[in-house]
Amino acid sequence: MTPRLRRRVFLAAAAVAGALLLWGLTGLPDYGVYNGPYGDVLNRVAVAERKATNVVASVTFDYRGVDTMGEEYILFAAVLGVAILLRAQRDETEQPPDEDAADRRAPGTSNAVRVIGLALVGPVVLFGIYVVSHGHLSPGGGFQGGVVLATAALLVFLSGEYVTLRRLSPEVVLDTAESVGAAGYVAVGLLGVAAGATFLANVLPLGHPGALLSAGTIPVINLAVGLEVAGGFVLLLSEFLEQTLVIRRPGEVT
Amino acid sequence: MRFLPYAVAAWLLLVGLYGIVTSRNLVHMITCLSVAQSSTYILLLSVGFERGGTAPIFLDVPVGTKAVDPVVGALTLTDIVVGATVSALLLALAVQAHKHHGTLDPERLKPERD
Amino acid sequence: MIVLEVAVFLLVAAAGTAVVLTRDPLNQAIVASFYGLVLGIMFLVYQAPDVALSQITVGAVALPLMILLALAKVRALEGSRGRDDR
Amino acid sequence: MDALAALSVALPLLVAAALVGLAPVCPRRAADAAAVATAAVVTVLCLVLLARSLDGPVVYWFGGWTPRDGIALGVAFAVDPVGAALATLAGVLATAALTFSWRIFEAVRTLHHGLMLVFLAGLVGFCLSGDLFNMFVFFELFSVAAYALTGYQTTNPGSVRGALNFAITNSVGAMLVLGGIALLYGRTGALNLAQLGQALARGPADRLVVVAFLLLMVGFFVKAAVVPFHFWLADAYALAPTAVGVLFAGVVSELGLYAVARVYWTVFSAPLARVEGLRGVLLLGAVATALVGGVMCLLQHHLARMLAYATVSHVGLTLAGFALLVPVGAAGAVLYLLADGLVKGSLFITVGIVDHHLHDVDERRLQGRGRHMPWAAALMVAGALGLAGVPPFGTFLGKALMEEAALEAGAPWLIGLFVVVAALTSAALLRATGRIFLGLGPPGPNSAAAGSGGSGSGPPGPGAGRAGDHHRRPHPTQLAPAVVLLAAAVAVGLAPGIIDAAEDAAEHFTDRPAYAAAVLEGVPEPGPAVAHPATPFGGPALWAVVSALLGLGLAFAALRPDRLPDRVRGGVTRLWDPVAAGLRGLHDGGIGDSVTWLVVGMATFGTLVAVVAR
Repeated sequence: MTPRLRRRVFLAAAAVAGALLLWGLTGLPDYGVYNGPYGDVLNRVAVAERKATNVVASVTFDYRGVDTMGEEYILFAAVLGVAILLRAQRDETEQPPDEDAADRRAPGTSNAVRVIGLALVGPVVLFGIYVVSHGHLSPGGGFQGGVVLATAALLVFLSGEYVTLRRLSPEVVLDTAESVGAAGYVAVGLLGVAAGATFLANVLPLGHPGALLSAGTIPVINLAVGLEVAGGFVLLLSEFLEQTLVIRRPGEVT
Repeated sequence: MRFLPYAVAAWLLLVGLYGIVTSRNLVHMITCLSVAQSSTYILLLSVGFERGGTAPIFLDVPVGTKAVDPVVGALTLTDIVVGATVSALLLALAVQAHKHHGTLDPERLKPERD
Repeated sequence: MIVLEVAVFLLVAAAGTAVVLTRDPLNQAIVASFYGLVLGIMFLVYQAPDVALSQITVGAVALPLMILLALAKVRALEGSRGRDDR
Repeated sequence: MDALAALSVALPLLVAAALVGLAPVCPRRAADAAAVATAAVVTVLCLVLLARSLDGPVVYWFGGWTPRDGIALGVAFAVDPVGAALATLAGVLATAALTFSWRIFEAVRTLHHGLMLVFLAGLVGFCLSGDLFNMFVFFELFSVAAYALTGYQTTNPGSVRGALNFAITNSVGAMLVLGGIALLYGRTGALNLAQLGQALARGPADRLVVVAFLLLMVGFFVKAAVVPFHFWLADAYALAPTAVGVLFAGVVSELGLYAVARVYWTVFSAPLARVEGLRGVLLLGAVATALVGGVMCLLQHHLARMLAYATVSHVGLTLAGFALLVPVGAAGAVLYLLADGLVKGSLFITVGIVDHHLHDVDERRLQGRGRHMPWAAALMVAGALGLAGVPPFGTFLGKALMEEAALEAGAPWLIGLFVVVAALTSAALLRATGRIFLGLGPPGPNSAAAGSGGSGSGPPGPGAGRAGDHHRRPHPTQLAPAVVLLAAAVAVGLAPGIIDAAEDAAEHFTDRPAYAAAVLEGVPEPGPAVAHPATPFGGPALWAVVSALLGLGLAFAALRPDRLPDRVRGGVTRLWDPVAAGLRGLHDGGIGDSVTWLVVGMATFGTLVAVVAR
């Protein structure tokens, strides 16, 4: 199809498909009306049963924990895929060292940006750790906190400290963090089987709602997810960065 | 208003698809895909929303307070992760495609004839 | 309150459309980042702070950043291509 | 003991993470062995589950969250024989594929193995799950692994392009699935298949039910590559590495069909049973898919591309079995799907062996170059007969049951479709076999001497002459998987009592109330009490032979057109050439075209379903 014909065919088909969609959507209850029962039951019983004040966390990591295990492995597979794609390419394009890599940094970084960037790293890391560890109490959790932690690594880069970033987080460490996080999730699941219950059963002491050490396996899984997501996202970003830098200045990567 | 969020979701799906179909740049296309994907976040959260409900977090409010559905929140979280990871993978593929074909224009990436 | 909700919904629809209609990928990444932020606000309206936090970290920060990096990489490739006269 | 269901998913995931984490210190052979062993163990676990599920579904509630008052709080695997059999198929194919890649050197092999195991876990979880959103998660899991595995061979530029189209089109499909889930959740507040079915059974087939079914059907049809959702498939399947292609052609497309059937029978069957015209709409899709795939298959010269279109056409045949919406049809479709998947897996490996030895997969450039490879020729011919559905291959039993169902449902013309389509795909393979291994056919402009740089996955061009051909016998780790898969396809056809077992399984698969009772109340389904009428084999056997002969005749006509009478040749050319040119033109598009066709298909199927539901 030529672009022009394709646009016309699409618009015609989309008009029909859109009309069908709207027709079906009008069969939903009005916006703002919720009939349950799934969410209502959980809102009623989850805090008492799981001692986690954040019911979304109970659903994500306990009631429907197996969904989240799949989700973590979706991230795992995507990171592996990006790594395979971009590493293979890096091997192709990488050239023998022809200049000193030590002064390599993102181009055009002013000193003010560097100082602000580095000054932010500490608070961002603390915030990330807070978000990961309080996921069962308040909004947040391993995923959100993991991404925040990855952002901290990025700040290091944006401040021009690329070499520092490479030294702090070499590929092997990141690969390991990601794998340990992913394997950790399954391990927590197997803990349930080992304890004579079912896979992903919450067999650790539940404690009291609102306490940092409560909700049994939920914070443990949150930690595993945080590890995996932080490792995974730093890997994703650094694979793309690596790409940029290898091309910009072909040379040895420390 | 009773229907507006559902319509917004349908609109975003179709607009995203329109962007994919007419795109002349793979990176643009991938971003359009993420717009289409966002329609599912809106749809999921809309069907679980209850007017007057609080967030399903009972730290400061007692259990029994009317709250929105926690399940759609969990589903949307998964959905966002899926969308982001697929986008990352696609971006890596686009970079590769550019390396091999020297272009990001999907029109010039058509399959060769057998 | 309802007026606010309607405004947010319409803003989301408009911002999403703007992302699609911004044809230059570099500008698009910036618009997409804004769209990610607006979506995050919409999720706060939905009383889903967990989701909003995810959406903002991923949609407004991480994903646009990856897009920018991919574009930087492509530009660099094009630059080196030009030099090598390929 | 029931933890088997969870372990069959958890084990490959755990090993995948371990392989990747230990990649720097893990010796190559150890990684290979661990991957193959894991896939084999998963296969055994699935087989055990299959055996256990014959007495009623194995229901496993993760985290111990058994339902309360009919409300599912958690996620369940609900393993029935159909799901377990498909999971076993995935395990067998993954084991074969990993064994095959033992000899293929790759720099990134531990990462590759990790991805393959994640892929397998996704497939198995998808087959066993009894929860709609959980199905979506595993669907995305195996899809993402598949996108990465398709594109990672960066030495082959086409594979990147194929992976992009694959990933974008299938992501759109997945969004539609999720849209359907959201609609159903908004109506019922449930995600468990059994609970959803109970909730919908209380209401009519109104617009929400119809559109939700449409979205789920279209989303899964994209994965199944039903026409017109199939435009992404050829590039992705044909240009993926062999080991990945085995799983793609053998089980992934089929799972798209399985999902539609599963969702229809557990969730929608009560309200949609009253929609008379639905069968016709589904059959329309089946016929279009079978014919377009069959003709496109015959038009290909790239062997893997040929198998890709054979997959499309056989998806059409399988869909016809499901589309009859009777248990016998589903029984036939499942048996067909299993045996056909094994045959196609074997053929993909054979093509991989040819590629490995001759560095090319284009039948025109390979003309006569396979004379020293009689074992490969034998595998190809056996595979072609398997595709034609000749006894004793299991494909024969599947087709026999589907033909029985077609007669029962008053659609005897379907038998003609089966005959023609099986002839088309087997003809393409027999033609390629004759040309490559016997040197038959007129030397074309593209034969080895001309050496045009085409789309082969090896280094094409004049450099790929006969000098580079391996004259060694293939290594046992390459040959054995192909032979074992073919043998398994025969075993499916010869296993005693398999017809009764399939029909029992299909009875349970299509019995919504019993499924719901088993999942939500833990009531085991009653054992097989019904006696099934004996399936007649005479007619089907005759049709299978006709099909194979027709395929042989077509292949011969393609190889020796000079032997045909002039009038016949002229007539065929006038009829065939415009069809061929038109279809090729349609299949020339890129990502934009695939997505446009997806929307066109959604509009068409949607209008038809909406009209018949009124």
